[in-house]
Amino acid sequence: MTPVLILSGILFAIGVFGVLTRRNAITMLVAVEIMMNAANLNMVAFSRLYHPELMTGQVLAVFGIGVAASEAAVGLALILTIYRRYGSTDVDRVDLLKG
Amino acid sequence: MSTVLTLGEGFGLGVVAFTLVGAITTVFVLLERRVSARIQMRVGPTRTGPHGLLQTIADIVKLLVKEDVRPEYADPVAFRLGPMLTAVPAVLSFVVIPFGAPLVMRALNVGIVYFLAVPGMTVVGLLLAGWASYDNYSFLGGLRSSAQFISYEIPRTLAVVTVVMLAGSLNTVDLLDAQKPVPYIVLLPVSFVIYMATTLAEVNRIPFDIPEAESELVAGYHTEYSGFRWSLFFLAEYGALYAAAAFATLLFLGGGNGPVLPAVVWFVGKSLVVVFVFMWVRWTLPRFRADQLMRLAWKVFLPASLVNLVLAAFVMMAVGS
Amino acid sequence: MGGLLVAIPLTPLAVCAVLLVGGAYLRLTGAPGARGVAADVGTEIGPGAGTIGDPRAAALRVAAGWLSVAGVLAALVVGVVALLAFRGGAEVALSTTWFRVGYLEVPFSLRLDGLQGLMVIVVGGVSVLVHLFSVGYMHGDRDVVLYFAELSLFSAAMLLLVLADDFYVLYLAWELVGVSSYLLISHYFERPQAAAAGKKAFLTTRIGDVGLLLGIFALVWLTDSLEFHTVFAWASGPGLPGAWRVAVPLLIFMGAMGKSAQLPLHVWLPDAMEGPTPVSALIHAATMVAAGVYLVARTYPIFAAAPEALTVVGWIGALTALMAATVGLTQRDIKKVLAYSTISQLGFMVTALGAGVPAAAVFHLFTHAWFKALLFLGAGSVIHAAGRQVVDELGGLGRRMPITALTFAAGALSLAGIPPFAGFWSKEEILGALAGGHPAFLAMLLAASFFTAFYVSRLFFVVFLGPEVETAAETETEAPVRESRAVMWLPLAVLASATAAVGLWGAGFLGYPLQESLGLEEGGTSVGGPVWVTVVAVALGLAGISLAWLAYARHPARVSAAGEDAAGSAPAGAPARVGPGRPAFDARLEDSLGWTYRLVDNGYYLDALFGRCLVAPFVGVAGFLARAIDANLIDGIVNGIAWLVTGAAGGVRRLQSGQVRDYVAAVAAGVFVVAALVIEALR
Amino acid sequence: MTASDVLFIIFGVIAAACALYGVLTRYLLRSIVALGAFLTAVAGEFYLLAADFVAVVQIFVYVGGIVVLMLFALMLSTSGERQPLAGSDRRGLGSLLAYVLGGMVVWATVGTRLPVVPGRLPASVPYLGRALLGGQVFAFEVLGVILLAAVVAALALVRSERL
Repeated sequence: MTPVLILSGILFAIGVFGVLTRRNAITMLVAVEIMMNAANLNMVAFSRLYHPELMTGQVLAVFGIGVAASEAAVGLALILTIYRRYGSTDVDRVDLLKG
Repeated sequence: MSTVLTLGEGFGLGVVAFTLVGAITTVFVLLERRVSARIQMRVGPTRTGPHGLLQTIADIVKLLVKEDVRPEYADPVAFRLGPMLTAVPAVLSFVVIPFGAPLVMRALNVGIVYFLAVPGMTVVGLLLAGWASYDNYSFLGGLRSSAQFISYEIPRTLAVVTVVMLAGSLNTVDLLDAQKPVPYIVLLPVSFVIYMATTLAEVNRIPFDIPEAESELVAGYHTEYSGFRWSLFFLAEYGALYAAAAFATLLFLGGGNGPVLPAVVWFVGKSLVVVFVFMWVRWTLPRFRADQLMRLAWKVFLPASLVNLVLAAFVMMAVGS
Repeated sequence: MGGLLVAIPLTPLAVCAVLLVGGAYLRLTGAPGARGVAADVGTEIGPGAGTIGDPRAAALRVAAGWLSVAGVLAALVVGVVALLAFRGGAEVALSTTWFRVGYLEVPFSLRLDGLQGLMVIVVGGVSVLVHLFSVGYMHGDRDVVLYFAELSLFSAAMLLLVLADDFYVLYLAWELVGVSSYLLISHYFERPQAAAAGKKAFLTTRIGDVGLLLGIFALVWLTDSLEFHTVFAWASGPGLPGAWRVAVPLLIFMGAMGKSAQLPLHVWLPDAMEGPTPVSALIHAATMVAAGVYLVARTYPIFAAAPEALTVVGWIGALTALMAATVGLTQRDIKKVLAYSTISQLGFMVTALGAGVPAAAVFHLFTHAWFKALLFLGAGSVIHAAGRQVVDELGGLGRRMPITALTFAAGALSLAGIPPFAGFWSKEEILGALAGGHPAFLAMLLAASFFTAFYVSRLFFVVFLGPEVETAAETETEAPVRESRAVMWLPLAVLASATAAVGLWGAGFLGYPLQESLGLEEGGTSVGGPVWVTVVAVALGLAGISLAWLAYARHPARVSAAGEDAAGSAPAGAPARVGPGRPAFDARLEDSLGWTYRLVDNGYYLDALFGRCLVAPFVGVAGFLARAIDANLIDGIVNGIAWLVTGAAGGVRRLQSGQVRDYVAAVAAGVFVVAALVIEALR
Repeated sequence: MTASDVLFIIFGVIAAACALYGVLTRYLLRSIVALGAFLTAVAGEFYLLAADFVAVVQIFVYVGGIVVLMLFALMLSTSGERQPLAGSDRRGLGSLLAYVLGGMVVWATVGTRLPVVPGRLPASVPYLGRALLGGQVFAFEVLGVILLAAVVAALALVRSERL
């Protein structure tokens, strides 16, 4: 089971790297999705280890996917709104707290 | 040793599926030409080979030797990826289709969801192809196809959910046993109608073919393609068409169940009838407008499938107790 | 067999859904002339507009009525089939798990035995006739599709209510019935009184519903189950806490008081007459208001275990019966008379429940449903034809509308308790039971019987006999008042025959064939009763009729508003006619009785009392809270906090660069610290 | 080395490579396509971990839904920008934090003794269904509410003024 957890750690680190370094909102969203998948992978892995018949980890992974869907919908709507206002999806240009 | 065998088996099955799709496309293109000719009171291809049987082979040869043209401004990576991503899901769909009780590549426990999920990847390919071509018609076609796919996926899934509720399993092979006395088309006629109509939309066929409507968009997302890449789109279209027909057979028509003849014969026979219905519809009905298409999905099919689902649940509860 | 029961409420519900979807579809597709759910094709657009209504809308409007008749009829047929199966010895019940949330398991149980079968016949039968009558009555109404959808919803809910075998289903149906009643009372929602009446009905019955809900909560807490048989076992079992034994039935009875319009929660029922008349017949006379009586009868084991609660029930019933009967004497609106009559008759049933004879109460419920529906539909027929519903403007309609008059007479005789009509048998059952041990109740109900006979005869004599009064409809349209269409008088005829016949079915001297066949318990004491009670009751009924005849039929004069005898302007040759005005006897009675008359006429000022003592203080307190507390105190606190935050934020805002990646970096650093701590702690 | 081990390594390498390419490439479109490939590879890992339903849902929702949505949004927002993104990305701090976090997780994992994996379960779907509609039903319903709220929020955000 250890290789799965190591893989998920690596993927999570890649996601963190992406979120921290990229300036484009869409790429940041991509990186966030990578992080969420790393977390899901962990949950599914642990679901096999502890009480596999309760499926808690898999249920959490399904919930995670569902939440990711709503997150992506709202995130992309935000990105579209930002694009309409600023003509770009570069988050460094978006630095006003007031609209 | 067993490792190599298992991996080799998987690889072999992939080759089989791909070959199957190629063969199906070859046959169906000819079939479609003959059916359309009959409907339009023509004769269709007759010259190449006996009764024109070799016409498609000739076409394939022509397509394969044609030059592969790529527009100058097209995105090179996406332009190549598009057709591939379109064709691969069509091939993958065949993994779970049980042609006969043992004749199934993998009897997945989640086969039905798998079948609903995998064609979803097609849209990625279409969007990429449309966008990469750097051409307004292609771009519009790609956008339209994804909007249409997402819209029709919901009622389609809801229609399939009624089948799953009735069968109590997501395994495609279990469905065959569940339909032993009566096929589900008798029990769930509304689901069947919704499934057939939305499936037509999913595989972009008339009357739902606005992504490639030739009178508006030239040829939609594959306007800029030619030769081998173009034939990949063809492969995807007919592969998906047969997969959808096979799935309709499996979900509603009892799959390979039937007396006397072997299951494979029944299955292929039934699915060919469904394919014929699809072709019949294509050459009979006119095309929907883009806005009509969306309204149909959200205001007719979605409520209808929801009501159907709730009613089916209630009836099952009442009968089951 | 049990699965069949689901079909009973489901068929009208399906019709309701079809009508709603159909109406919504037409509106969405913008069918011309489909205003509202569906619009009246002819009158709304008008001949000059140049548009013709959408044929689909017109077709839906026509289909709506017949569709809902068919839906209820199918439900009734299924109910009869199920009842026959029950009589054949089968157990017609359905018990399944509705849903399971965590540890809570909610059952879905339906059952059809004798009592429920009787109710299904009453509800289904009256529903069919009322739906049929509505086809004629609501013809040309703007929202006719919506009307039939609501009426079907009501029928479905009511059928579910009577079939319920656990408190979850019962309460679900109970509230559905309340909602559809609210919708139907406010059907003419553009009329302020109708909207207000609906609101009043909903809120008043809600007071009772809260009691019922509390009772259900108590039962869940006490028994861990809401299936009727478990609850009944608990109620009859030993070792139950004394206070709850009395409190639970009283709480449940509160629900019954609201729905069945018992003192002091009866005030909504007269106002509910703002709804269309068929609705009054179905909901506010025959079925829904009887739901309270049914509820008590259904859960009778709980009541039987608490004699104290039964006493309360009996007193409330008797008081209601007497009070409402006196108010009925003075009302000038036909439907108001019938409304108070309904309250009074419900009081009879509740008294019977309190006296320990639920079988008699249910039997009276059964007969009352038929003859009261008949009376209301007769009134509807009059209102539909004459366009007026105040007795001042009605008179001598008997010659014009013979069928309506005859059937109305049958209903009136039944209500007055004259043999052999249905009301006689059931009322005598109740009175006979009371004779053994409840003299106070007996006296009150006998007095109420006398008043009942008087007011219903008054109504009949004034409206159908005597000289014709020039009605507004006639003067406006020049069209004479005529008998209603067959689709309207047919239900009247059916109901009249039922009224004449159904009483015998449960008559005591025939050995209770109805109760016997349905296996209803006789439920207690001295059924049949001494002969003198019967004689006195019939004599009082006849006396009431005779007095009314003397007062109204022999002197059919009218007094106009100015106080003079109203004179008609009949053309020569036609029968004598008079102008609109109060019946002369009413005016004389008011003169001689003075404030007593006005007290009764205004329903003992209970409405005003509640308005002053409950509604006004409530509104006042709410207004005070809104103005003083909310506007100053709460808003002050909120604004103060906001001001504080603004001030504080002025200092901290320099930390906010607005750069998303700075924030993300901060979050990541925080994650790093927390993760390090966690790993360190776990080592 | 069994077949699933081989497949695990293949999928793992694909996933890591695609994730890395996805966050490094300067072409937005390629980044999203790489995400799609990454998600498919992770779905493969799910399948190997006896979570076939999660795997299919991953394909259904992520690849069929979210990736398509992202492509859609990309095409609606930056259809003109086909050139690689210009400008500096702040690599320094980001790389540092990522290395530290990843290293920490890997180090902690390697240092932990995990219990032995029990045998493969016959079918995950019935158990998962029971869990979703049994003990976890409240969370399941809340998820439905969250999705509804997200739909409403997305609509409210992108609704153009003229509507």
